[in-house]
Amino acid sequence: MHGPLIESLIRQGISRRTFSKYCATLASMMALPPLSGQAMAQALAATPAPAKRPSVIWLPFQECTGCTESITRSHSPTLEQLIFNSVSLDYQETLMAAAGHQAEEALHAAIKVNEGKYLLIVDGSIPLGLDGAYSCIGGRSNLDTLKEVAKGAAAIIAMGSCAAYGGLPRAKPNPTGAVSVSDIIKDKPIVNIPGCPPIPVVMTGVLAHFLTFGTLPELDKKGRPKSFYGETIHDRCYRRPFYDQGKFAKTFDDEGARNGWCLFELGCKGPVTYNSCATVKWNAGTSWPVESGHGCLGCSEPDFWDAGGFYQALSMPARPIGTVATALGVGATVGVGVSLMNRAKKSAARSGHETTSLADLEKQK
Amino acid sequence: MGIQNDKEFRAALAELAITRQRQVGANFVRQVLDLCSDVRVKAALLAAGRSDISDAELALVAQSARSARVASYTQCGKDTGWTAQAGHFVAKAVEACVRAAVAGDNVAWDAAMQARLARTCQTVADGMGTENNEAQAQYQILDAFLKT
Amino acid sequence: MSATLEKGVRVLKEVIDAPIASYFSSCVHCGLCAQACLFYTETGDPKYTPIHKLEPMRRLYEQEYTVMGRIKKLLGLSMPVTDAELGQWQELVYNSCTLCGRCSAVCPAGNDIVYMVRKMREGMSASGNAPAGIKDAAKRTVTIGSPMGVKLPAVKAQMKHVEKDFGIPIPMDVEGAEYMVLLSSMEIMNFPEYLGAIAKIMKHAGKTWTLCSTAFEATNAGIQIGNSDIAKVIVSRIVEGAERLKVKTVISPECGHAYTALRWEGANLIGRPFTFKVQHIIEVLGEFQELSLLKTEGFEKDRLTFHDPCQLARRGGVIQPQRNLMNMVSKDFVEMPDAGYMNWCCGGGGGASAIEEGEELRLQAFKVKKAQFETVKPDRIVTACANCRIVLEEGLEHYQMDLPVVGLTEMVADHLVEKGAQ
Amino acid sequence: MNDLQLLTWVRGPCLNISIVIFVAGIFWRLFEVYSLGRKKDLSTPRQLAGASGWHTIMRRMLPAEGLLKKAPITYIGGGIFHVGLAVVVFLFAPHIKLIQSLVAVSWPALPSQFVDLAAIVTLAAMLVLLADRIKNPIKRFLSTFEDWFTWGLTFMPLLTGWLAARHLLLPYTTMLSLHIFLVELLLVFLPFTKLFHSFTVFGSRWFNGTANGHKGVAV
Repeated sequence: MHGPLIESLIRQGISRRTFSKYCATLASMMALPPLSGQAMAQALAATPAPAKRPSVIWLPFQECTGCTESITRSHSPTLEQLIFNSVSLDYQETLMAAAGHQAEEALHAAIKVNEGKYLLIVDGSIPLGLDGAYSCIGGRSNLDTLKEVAKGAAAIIAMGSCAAYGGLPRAKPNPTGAVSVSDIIKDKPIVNIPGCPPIPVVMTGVLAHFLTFGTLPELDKKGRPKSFYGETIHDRCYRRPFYDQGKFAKTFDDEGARNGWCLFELGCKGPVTYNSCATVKWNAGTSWPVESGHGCLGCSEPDFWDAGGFYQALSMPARPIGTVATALGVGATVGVGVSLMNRAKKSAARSGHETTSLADLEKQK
Repeated sequence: MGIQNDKEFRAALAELAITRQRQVGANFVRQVLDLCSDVRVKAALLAAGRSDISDAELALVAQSARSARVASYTQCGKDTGWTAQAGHFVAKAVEACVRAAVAGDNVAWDAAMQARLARTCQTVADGMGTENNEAQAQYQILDAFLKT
Repeated sequence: MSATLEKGVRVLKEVIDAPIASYFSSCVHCGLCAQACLFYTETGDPKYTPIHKLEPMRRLYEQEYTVMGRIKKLLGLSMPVTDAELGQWQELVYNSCTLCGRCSAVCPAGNDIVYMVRKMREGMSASGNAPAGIKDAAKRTVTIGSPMGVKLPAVKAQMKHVEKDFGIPIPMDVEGAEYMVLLSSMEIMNFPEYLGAIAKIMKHAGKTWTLCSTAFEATNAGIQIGNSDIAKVIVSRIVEGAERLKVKTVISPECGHAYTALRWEGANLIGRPFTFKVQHIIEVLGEFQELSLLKTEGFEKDRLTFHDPCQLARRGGVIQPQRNLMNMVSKDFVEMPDAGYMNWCCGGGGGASAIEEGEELRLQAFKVKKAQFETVKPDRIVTACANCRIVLEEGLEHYQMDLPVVGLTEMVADHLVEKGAQ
Repeated sequence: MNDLQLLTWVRGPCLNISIVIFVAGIFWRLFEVYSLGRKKDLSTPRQLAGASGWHTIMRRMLPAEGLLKKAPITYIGGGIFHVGLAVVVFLFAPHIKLIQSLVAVSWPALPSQFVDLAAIVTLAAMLVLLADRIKNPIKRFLSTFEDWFTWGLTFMPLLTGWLAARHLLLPYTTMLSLHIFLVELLLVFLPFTKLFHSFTVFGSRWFNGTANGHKGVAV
């Protein structure tokens, strides 16, 4: 196994062995066959000849740069390794040195040169309100930019919940008319990597898969890589045994919380959230939200902003008490009405009673 | 003078041996036999009169007499036919004559009572009220029987 | 005036009350009541499932007294009750129901099904859909005084006969007697020895008693046909007689429905509590026994079993006294399976034995009694209801079982120590 | 509408609607049934200790004398179904939380594995009861559309609840939404079908028990 990537890694003090191990882990995390790890390592190691590096274009729309922040915290490989050795990141507003017209030129040059071969990464949602006036780059609406750039892309990665599902900008009442990438682009393969932000290794994992096999990983119905979004947080949560035993933290500082009991009652959305935080964790495997004592917000699920309060347990109904009182009133009113009617009917039958005599036992001939 | 009242009548019957009781009972029943048309009753009556009858035979006729009695019941709520009811009591009287008995039983007395009921039913049916002379007739039958 | 569907429907509307509404709302169609009903168990025909016998009344209830039922009726989803339908139901409500109450005893929802059948009969009789047999019995009870057409002279004849047979005078219309004894036509006609037994027991216990010339008949065909107006006429005679003679207690005879009619329905029919006590003869005997008023000698030596009349035991609450009495005069008293509270009906109660066209079914249902008897193999069967007695004898005869059936009162009387011999 | 929106809707507006119909329906129906009244019994009561409405309410939880042998499926299947349903509905942690949020009363839950087992047993009992309803001549004869419908109405929430807890067949969120929705359907129909027996059964037993207790018969 040779190649510029390996050399650069060695320069940085990462051994060949460590690199192989990383690829094997990545492969297993993505539920690929065991040999894929080796293939991936070879592919990554061999990619480098600068002219051959696949072009990647990263378009930011209505976003917060959280996704970019997140990917910069990717470890082994670091983002730097990826962009300098494995891919040619031809456009990324936050990271690129160029700005203004210079940047736009780079974009157009990349599109032209790599027509039909470049990978498009999108973060942020696309506003449709006021003809897209809510978010423009270089005087063009996000919608126009997306349509133009998507045309020549080999595939699109919708990075983060906004690009994947509309995310926070789409929260009710959705003032900008935000939509997701897949709402607009219908003729290109799209991978959704939802999360607010997504887990860094998930982003790099998908990129690695694309670089290795030239294809996208297997996706579920919501366009997410099955390997990372196949199970719920709740299923893989290390606090799950407490849920099964019915041990719940009631507040954030009670005995249960200190003992690390289940956060279900504190509003954890783990049971309905598909993501791999519980297994991959964050910041080089340091921790993740539930481990730090806070329930899952469900940030990788569509419309998680509008799915009830973050601190309201999943089994809780919205606002029952007032409605129950109303119901009692309605029921009692109908009930009393019906019973008055019935009583009137019954007493009418009673007062209409004609004493049966013997002759009355026979039907009229 | 012969038997004058039921007390003497009953006592005299009680002193008879069981076979003799059956025979005199049969004589009482014969008085009212025409009130019943059931052949089983007539057959049983003949058996009751025989002195040489075996226990097995007796058991057989007792069963057919019982069938005749059950068949002639007036059921709850059914209209009472006094003539039919008279037949029922005849069957009942015959059954008394042929039923299995133990010491102390007075089958002849039972037969006599049922025969009187049958007679009463007949007089009611004929519109003659409930007065009749069946008891006196039975006293005479017993007197005659005791003399033989 | 004549019976019409309108009348029947109006009467049903009148008798449907909260318990019935609750019962219909609670039925889950589990079918357990069928398992308790001898007409189902012995025929295997599901139409005899007790709750099904009430289907027209259930629909009427729903249509008249529930909002959903009214809507269903408007939409044509629930058909109105018709005269033809009630006619069809006659067999289910009368022929195949003896009001024995086993269904009410087993329903897991707690439904008192027999209570509803009794009420349904109100509507059936008012709409002219009662069977001819019971109708005739009811007519005779009202016009002649007894369902079997027994008149006072007949009673007097039997009295005279019994006086001779037993040598004890039978009191009639004695004012201020402690007990007023009622008879059923069955006893007057078929079992005059019952009257003799009463005379003997009363004399033995030293109690004053009387018959009543205006109220000797206890059988209430009004209850059997299920018509409160007619039942009331019959009960009123007894009340009037008992109050005229100022008796303390009225003794209901060995007849199940007569007891129910007088003991439980009577006061409700006339609309006021009675001024006298009502007891079944078995209750009276039980009381005498407890007070040591009964001195008996000797025992029945053969194997005996006791058939509990439904109206006395399950529907009347008299279960233990008859057993104490049996043990007083018998050495070999055996209980049948299900005896007592859950005893199986003879198949002829509730007016069923007066329905000619129901006889075949009745005999088929009798197989359950046959099986009960075969389990314990008694030599004789003792019971305390003249109607049970005849129905049992007929059934036994049909199945050629050689088993005599005797009355408990007579049996107890037979064992009383003669006063002179003491 | 996506999964989470569906879940939010079934837990929100749909739950409110169904609870209103359920509570109103129960009240209305209880009035409808019990306001018909009944006449006072004028006959002299016979006293017997233990013969009362309360006695009957308790007694009818158990099989009647001699009937267990005649209808084992109905009794054993029915018994398991009712107890199992009660365990699953009232002793499953998330359900208790729901009740707590509604009426602020709570009690300890059973371990999820145990509830899971109870659910399986209850589902099996319901299937056996359904088979019996099809096969048993009495039940088949008595059965109307309502009997089949209410069986489904009860079975489906149980099944989807179990599938959701086990993460089978559909994504958890979808299954959970479906489960909640089917429970709401059950609530909506309960007051107007034979399922209303869950309320009137106590009244019926009490009426029967007092009427017969009046006669000195403990039924």
